[in-house]
Amino acid sequence: MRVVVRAFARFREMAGEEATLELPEGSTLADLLEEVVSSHPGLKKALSGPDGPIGGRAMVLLNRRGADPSDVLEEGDEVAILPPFSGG
Amino acid sequence: MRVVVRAFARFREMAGEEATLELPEGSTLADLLEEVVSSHPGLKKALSGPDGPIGGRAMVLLNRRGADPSDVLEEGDEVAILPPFSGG
Amino acid sequence: MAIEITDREFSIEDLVAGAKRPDAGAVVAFLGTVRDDGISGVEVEAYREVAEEELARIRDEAMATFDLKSVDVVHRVGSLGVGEAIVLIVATAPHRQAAFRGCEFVLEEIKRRAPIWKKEIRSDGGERWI
Amino acid sequence: MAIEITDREFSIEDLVAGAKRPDAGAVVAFLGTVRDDGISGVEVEAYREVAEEELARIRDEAMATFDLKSVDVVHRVGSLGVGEAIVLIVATAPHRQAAFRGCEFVLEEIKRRAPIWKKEIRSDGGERWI
Repeated sequence: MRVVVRAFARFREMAGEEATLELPEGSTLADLLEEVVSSHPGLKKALSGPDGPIGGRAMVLLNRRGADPSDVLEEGDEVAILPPFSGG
Repeated sequence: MRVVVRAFARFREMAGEEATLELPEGSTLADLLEEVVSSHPGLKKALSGPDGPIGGRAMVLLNRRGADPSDVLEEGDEVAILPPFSGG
Repeated sequence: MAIEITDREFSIEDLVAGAKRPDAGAVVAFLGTVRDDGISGVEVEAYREVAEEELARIRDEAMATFDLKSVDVVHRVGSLGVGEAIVLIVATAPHRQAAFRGCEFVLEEIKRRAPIWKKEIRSDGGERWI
Repeated sequence: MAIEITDREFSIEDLVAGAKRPDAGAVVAFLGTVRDDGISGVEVEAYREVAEEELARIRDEAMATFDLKSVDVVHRVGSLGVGEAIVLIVATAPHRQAAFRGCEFVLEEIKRRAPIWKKEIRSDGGERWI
């Protein structure tokens, strides 16, 4: 299945604005993030928390909503990785 | 000597916008206010406090500054009587 | 920095543009308008000379108390219909908290200390000083 | 009530005029501008679809929490020079305290929750995400 990964701000500059990843059926959000980090090691520190691939200072959204590392992905999902906000 | 009395808002509607009063030399602000109140009894309640002719809800200014009932007036002084403010 | 009591309409855009400072990223504006409480409008009266002095003192106190870069106040006098502007206060500061606090301080002090009065004109023609 | 993320300039006057309500006498506007911290400007980026949803949620929360009659938010994206507007928030209420509190709430929540980012462009050409 194919999943779209979007990155913003400093993450966009590190990983590109958008990429389509081909993943095996049943892959979880954690699997996807591990693949992203292995391609872009610079993201590891920001994305990883003490317990795994989510929990760092970054926010990860799945289809524009909050998500859990164990969430199982589906064809066409959109995953977004967001550094801490600084708007306003 | 002549002293100008100005009144604003509801006091203006009761006593007129401006009047020039002729007073004996040595007259105090209290003397002037007693004269104003005797001509316009409707002002008595607003102007008078428990201790005399100033101290009610109204503010009295002498030459645009705070004043005391015992202040001695001089030729050309401007006394203003102001109801509680409601601007802004 | 303008302190003005006026019987004319004013431009919010112009006042905000004039209040911008390169070292101040936060602008807070308060606009008070005539609220429709079953009235057709208000009449605003001021002891103009004293009110202008007092507004300038309030501005100076706000500048000294908060970290503000500018304060502008325009207060209308005369007959105003429902929805029309009565007062505009614009405060600029490097930081948003100072701009909010400074703007609100100026408004509260104007209400407390500036010799300005409003009379409501009811739709049935009745009048009431407020 | 407008919620807008835009790469175009906007008119404060039009937004404030559109925010006026006959039953609301208090309008508080916050304007955030690019402050000169030795920079030539900022670039603003947003996850637009999510940011617009979040801004609308913040507006709805503000309306439910404070006694507000309207909330408008316009946030710029793209390249902005020193002094240019980044964000405008306009809150109207029957009473001034609600307008101040509501406007400030919306600003704080935008900073905390809206996926928007700023990059400072220094005068020497250096860049820094903030």
